[in-house]
Amino acid sequence: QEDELTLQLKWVTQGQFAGYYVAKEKGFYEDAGLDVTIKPGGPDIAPTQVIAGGGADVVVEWMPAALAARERGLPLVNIAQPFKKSGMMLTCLKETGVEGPEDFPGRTLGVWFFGNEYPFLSWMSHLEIPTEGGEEGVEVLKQGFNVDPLLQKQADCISTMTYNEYWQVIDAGIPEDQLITFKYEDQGVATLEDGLYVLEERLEDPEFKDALARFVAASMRGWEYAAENPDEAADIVLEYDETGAQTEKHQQRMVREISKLTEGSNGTLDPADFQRTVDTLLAGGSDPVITEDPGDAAWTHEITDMAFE
Amino acid sequence: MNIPLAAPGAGAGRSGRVGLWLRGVADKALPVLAVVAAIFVIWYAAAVWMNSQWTLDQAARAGQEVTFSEIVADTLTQDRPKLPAPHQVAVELYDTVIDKEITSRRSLVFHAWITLSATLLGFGFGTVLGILLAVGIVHNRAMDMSVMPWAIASQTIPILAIAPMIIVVLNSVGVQGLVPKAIISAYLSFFPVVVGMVSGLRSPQGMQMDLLRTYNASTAEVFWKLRLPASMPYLFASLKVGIAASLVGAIVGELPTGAVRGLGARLLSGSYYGQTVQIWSALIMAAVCAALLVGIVGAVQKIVLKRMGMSA
Amino acid sequence: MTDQAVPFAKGWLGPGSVKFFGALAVVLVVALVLSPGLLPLLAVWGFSWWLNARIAALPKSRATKLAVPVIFGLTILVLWQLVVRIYDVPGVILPAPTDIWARLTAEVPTLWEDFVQTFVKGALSGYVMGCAAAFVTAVLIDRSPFLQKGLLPVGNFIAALPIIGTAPILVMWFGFDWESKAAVVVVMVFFPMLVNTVAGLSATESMQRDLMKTYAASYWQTLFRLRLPAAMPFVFNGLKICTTLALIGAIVAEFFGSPIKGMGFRISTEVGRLGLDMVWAEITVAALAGSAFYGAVAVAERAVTFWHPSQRK
Amino acid sequence: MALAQEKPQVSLAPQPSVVTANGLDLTFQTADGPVHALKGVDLDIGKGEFVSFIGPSGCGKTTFLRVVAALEEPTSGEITVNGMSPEEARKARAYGYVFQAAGLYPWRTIGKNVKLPLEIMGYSRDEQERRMRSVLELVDLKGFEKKYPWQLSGGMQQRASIARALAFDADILLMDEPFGALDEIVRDHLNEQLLQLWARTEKTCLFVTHSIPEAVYLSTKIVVMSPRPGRITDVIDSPLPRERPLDIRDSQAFIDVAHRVREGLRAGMDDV
Amino acid sequence: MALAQEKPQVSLAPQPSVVTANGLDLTFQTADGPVHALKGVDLDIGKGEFVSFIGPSGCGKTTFLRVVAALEEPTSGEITVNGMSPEEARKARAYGYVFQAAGLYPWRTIGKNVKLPLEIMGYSRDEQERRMRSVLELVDLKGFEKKYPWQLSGGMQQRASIARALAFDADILLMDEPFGALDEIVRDHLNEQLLQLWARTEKTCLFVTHSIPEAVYLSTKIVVMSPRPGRITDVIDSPLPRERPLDIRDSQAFIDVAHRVREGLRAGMDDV
Ligand SMILES: Nc1ncnc2c1ncn2[C@@H]1O[C@H](COP(=O)(O)OP(=O)(O)OP(=O)(O)O)[C@@H](O)[C@H]1O
Ligand SMILES: Nc1ncnc2c1ncn2[C@@H]1O[C@H](COP(=O)(O)OP(=O)(O)OP(=O)(O)O)[C@@H](O)[C@H]1O
Ligand SMILES: Cc1ncc(C[n+]2csc(CCO)c2C)c(N)n1
Ligand SMILES: [Mg+2]
Ligand SMILES: [Mg+2]
Repeated sequence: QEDELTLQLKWVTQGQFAGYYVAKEKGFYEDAGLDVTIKPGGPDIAPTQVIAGGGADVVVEWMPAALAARERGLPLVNIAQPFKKSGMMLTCLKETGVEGPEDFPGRTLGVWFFGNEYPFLSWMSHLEIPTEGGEEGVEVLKQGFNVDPLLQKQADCISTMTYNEYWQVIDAGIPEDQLITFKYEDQGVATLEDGLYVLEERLEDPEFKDALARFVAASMRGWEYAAENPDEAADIVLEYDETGAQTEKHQQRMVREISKLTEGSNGTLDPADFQRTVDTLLAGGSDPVITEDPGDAAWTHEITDMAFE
Repeated sequence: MNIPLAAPGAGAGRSGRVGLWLRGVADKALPVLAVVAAIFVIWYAAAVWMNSQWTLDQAARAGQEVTFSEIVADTLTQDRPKLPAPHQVAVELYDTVIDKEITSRRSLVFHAWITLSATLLGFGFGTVLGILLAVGIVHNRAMDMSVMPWAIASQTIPILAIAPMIIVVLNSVGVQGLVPKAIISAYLSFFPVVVGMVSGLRSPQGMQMDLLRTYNASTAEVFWKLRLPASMPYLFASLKVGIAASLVGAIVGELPTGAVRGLGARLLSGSYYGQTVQIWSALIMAAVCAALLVGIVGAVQKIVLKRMGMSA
Repeated sequence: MTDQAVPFAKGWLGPGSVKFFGALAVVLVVALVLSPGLLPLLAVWGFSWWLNARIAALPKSRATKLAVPVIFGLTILVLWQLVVRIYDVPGVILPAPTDIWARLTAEVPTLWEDFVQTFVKGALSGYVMGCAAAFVTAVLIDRSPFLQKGLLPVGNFIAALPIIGTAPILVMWFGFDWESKAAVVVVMVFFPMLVNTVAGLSATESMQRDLMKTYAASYWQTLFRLRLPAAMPFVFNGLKICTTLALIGAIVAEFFGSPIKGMGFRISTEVGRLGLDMVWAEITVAALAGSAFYGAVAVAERAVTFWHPSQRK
Repeated sequence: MALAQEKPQVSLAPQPSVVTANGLDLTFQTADGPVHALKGVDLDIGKGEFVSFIGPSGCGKTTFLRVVAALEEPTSGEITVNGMSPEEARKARAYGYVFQAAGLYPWRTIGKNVKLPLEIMGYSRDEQERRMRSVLELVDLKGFEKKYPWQLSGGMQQRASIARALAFDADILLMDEPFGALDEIVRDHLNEQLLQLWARTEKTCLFVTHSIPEAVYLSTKIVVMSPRPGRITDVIDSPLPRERPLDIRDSQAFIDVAHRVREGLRAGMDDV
Repeated sequence: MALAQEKPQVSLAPQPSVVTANGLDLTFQTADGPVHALKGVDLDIGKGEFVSFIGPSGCGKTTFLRVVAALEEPTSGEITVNGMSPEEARKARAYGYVFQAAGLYPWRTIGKNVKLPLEIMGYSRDEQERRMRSVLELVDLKGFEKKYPWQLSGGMQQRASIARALAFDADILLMDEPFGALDEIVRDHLNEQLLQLWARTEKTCLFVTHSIPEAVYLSTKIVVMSPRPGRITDVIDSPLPRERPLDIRDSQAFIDVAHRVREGLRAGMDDV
């Protein structure tokens, strides 16, 4: 008798989620007595809303969004954190003359919204740059799904992930030496990405906790396997991509880039990372992303402890 | 509307029926072909013009000079053109429609089928709902006065905005898969059906109604023997609008359901990766599907109305 | 026409309302057994149904015509509120009408800014440009049956291109600001308007055209004195259809890239932030604006086509 | 006007009454205010009579027929049909109604159009078929059962609609300008046939027309009406024999009756 | 048929010809094959005549009028209007056309409807106003300038459309069943007025009708046509005086002419 679990991803089927697909394909979940359904995300899917509506048991979400949702009365709890580092960055065309954050005022920057804008907003408030445009501030665009704004020169800089959009810019024909990047990690405003979250009240159920522990353990096995066999992991991801739109080259590269972000995490959340994220979000000047420290209730080691004992 | 039977002096001559038929086909096809040809010419010109910026930028980055003919050649073969040239779209369509097995996820036919199944289910829901509402409106004055204004208001709500919420709400009551998509598609298609069907059910003239009253016919008999048959032409006219709306609804519904399969997913994934060629071919496929569906409804209309003796 | 519905309404009023309340009582008892939560819902529904049937049976007047849909709408709102409260629906799924109202009144400046960006700059400008272009095109191709026969089928085909696909393309072409939204709107409204205007221009009766011929009237005289006036009911039909298309087009286009204001921007952003009350506030504004827009065009239609049988009385 | 007084309501016919109206009044409430369509209408129609109603447009001819058929309710006054209320008479299927336009349902064949009342009244299949055939033969439309209305000429459609009204055994035939839309020749022909049919079946006919010759040619009694409020200004019992060849219309008796009808119409006009 | 031979094309009128047709043929090409609408039509109409065309539905009356008005081109044969081709006559504004239905533009007031041809023909504002008023007075519609067509009764609309055709000075008046939709009384009244108008203005009138009494009452010449292919079967020069009170219709001369017209129609019918 297998326990059923539904996992809602943050984005479409791609190398970013290789660990989960590998675990499913390789039978790691089955071995753990789990029947896991993986639901791909997309630009119109807010994992937080899906879990609130009961459409998933576990979601992959960025911590800023999860904490913001918590403040809005949706008590999400981080049960594991496979991603150690942030992959977010701002990518600019060299020809625009942007060399450092001090050049941002007066520029047009592309930003993802839909709950992904928090890291950017807190960075800007760190820099004390208003986001309402004008001489002093930056002009913010709601960036669509792709890197066109940069290629079409509608924005001076756009948001990219180290593992995805950045390479799309390269693939489009702009050589690396024409680009300037600002990684959030390097700017000291990194926030935790791609953690696993569940609803707090469900953690009172020991059977569910047990299933979660097995799920986290099996997922981490998947991540390890993916890191060791990136090409095979990419193939598995492609296998699960039903749109038929992904390419092998891009996914193989993505899985390798993702390994750099998962490196250094066995799945257990480092409370220091958590605190750093919270501090970054709280430091948002007049308009912080979250207004008070959520405290330890927003995460638990219980599951990872059970998983790795 | 009021096209005269034949222009004076526009004789069919001795060519007879076959000739007349051929003439009819040529009469219809020629203008369309001419317009399509014109569109292609404009399209190519626009492709060169719109894509040349990128070519020039790239040359500048590489520090090269380009001649006009090089620009033209490059603009028509770019990987991520701002506007793909018609032949690029044609090649992509050939690849994904003809060249792939229809069970393959890279086959557009496969994706089209996914979208069509949601479309048809949604169209079914929408049509049934629309007809039921129309029957209620026609027979019940309170419904007549209260439903219509709200039905109009419902159509001013941007469906893309509430689609994710519909999906989540349905999800939370355990409805998943094809049905949520179909419901979104039904949301768009019920409206034209209500509007058309209400005027259809009310189309019998006073005299036709009075005739049945002189027979002392019941409300049900009036409905089955008069209102319903009289509404058929109206019904079909709105079904044509409705099925096109259903298709749009099904595509919209694919986005918040994970956009994993279907034409909507193709459009979106083309969009993520800047694959304009893929977007264009999916777009054209969607339009072809719409034309096909409308055509099928039209054919059914012809048959039904003919069997009912209502088309000359 | 509607008076055929009267006997029904009458039935519930007189001795029928006894029957009606009897039936309602039975339903309520059954509901009580199934789920007590249903009780107030059905009671509210039943009461307003009865009320509406009663009002609808009164002679038609401005007041009853307004009251019935308003009561219907209020009923929906009350039921919504009750459902949310009784079943404790989380606010991040479906906020209660009172929450939405609170947000609506609190965020008036933001809502106004979004409204201006999306409705005035995007939808309205696109609507005007698209409809005007279609109208002029219709008049131009009107003289050429060849162009009509060619353009209309192709136009129908192009009109079937789903907006989800065209919007990102147009955003790529025309940039992030309202220009691309207007472009999306132009594309959406152009063909419906064209088809209606072309149909309208040929909507004259042959006798009316022959009359002009007997006066040896010129093309332009016939156009301005006969065909354009006769086309107006069709033109307005097109204009009405296009009002809803315009608003929807402008909002949807913002999903694919926008400045950080606008109704579509706000809706998609707030969904991601779980600000569902704000989302519904925007939707309310959209529905109100859309209905008002439609209403305004309908009023203009009444003024211009006062002579058409559908507008008389 | 004066004529109405001269001709008191003494029916010479010894037959029992089929329709009696006493002080019938009907007022329509419209947006523009009330329209007085019928005022103080007294009338007595005996069994087997052929009564034509003639009068200017809008004088209430149709309204009167509709009252008889229980399609309209009088505001005051009394009316009985076969001794019952019009409503009861309708439920007893006492009459067939032929409207001004043929009003055939375009999605039904001629045969099925004729069967429509029979279906609703629950006749058996066989009986429907039998009656449909016999009645179509009666109006000279044998062989057209399978055709659709639009495949027939206007005159044939009108005949089909008469057949439809004859298909069930109603004693009373109410006809509202059944031949209004037809040209003179076809009309003459149908008038002849209608007379023959009436002679054969002994039905009571109430017939509305605008045409003086038609009224005179067909009727045993002609009711002349005046417009708003619709009143009866003259009731003329025809001296013509029941047997009427078409060229009776050139006879002096015919011309005299026609003259009197025209005068009656004039008088009504001048009142307004 | 026979009648047509008996009555050769000898017009007794000494006036100059306004319309002459010689061997006029017109065939419509339709999806169902050709329709022979006019065949070998010879006709000569003198100035100031009032000519009625009568014949069964579909016999080509309208078609003939349309040929005269250059709205249809004959397949073969010759026709002149005022000595020119119909096309030239149209450009010279030689005629006013009154269609079967009033055909007023509903978005224009009655006054503006009457002004329509005047605007198109470039009359000055004042002149437009003057003519509109005088012509509306002529048809008894004074005071209705500001009303919209749908606010008038059918008869008034028809009079307005006649006013429209009279507003500019056309010598020839083509009227296609202008009173077809009206009831007998109104029709009588309009017939009387039309006759007076015609007597006053000396226009040449071509008038299509279905009604034998109307044709006889109005015309100096009656053209009887037979259906498909539309031919002229009889041309009757009326012996009635130009001055015609309404009750001339009860005179023997009138009845005789009517009888002859009816016989002509019969004969045409039997051919088919
Ligand atoms: N349903 C109605 N509502 C309001 N007024 C009506 C209605 N039906 C008829 N009338 C009015 O009642 C009057 C009599 O109408 P009716 O149809 O009986 O005239 P009619 O003699 O049959 O005329 P016609 O010869 O034109 O058919 C008219 O003035 C008409 O406008
Ligand atoms: N535009 C057309 N195309 C094809 N056939 C036509 C056309 N106009 C008229 N006809 C046919 O030509 C014949 C003569 O028509 P026309 O309208 O002249 O008849 P009519 O004598 O005026 O009849 P009615 O009394 O019914 O008005 C008819 O058979 C008609 O069907
Ligand atoms: C509309 C839109 N919203 C958010 C993101 C951000 N996002 C969520 S997961 C992920 C990693 C995949 O590259 C990224 C970038 C996006 N891309 N597009
Ligand atoms: Mg009537
Ligand atoms: Mg005609």
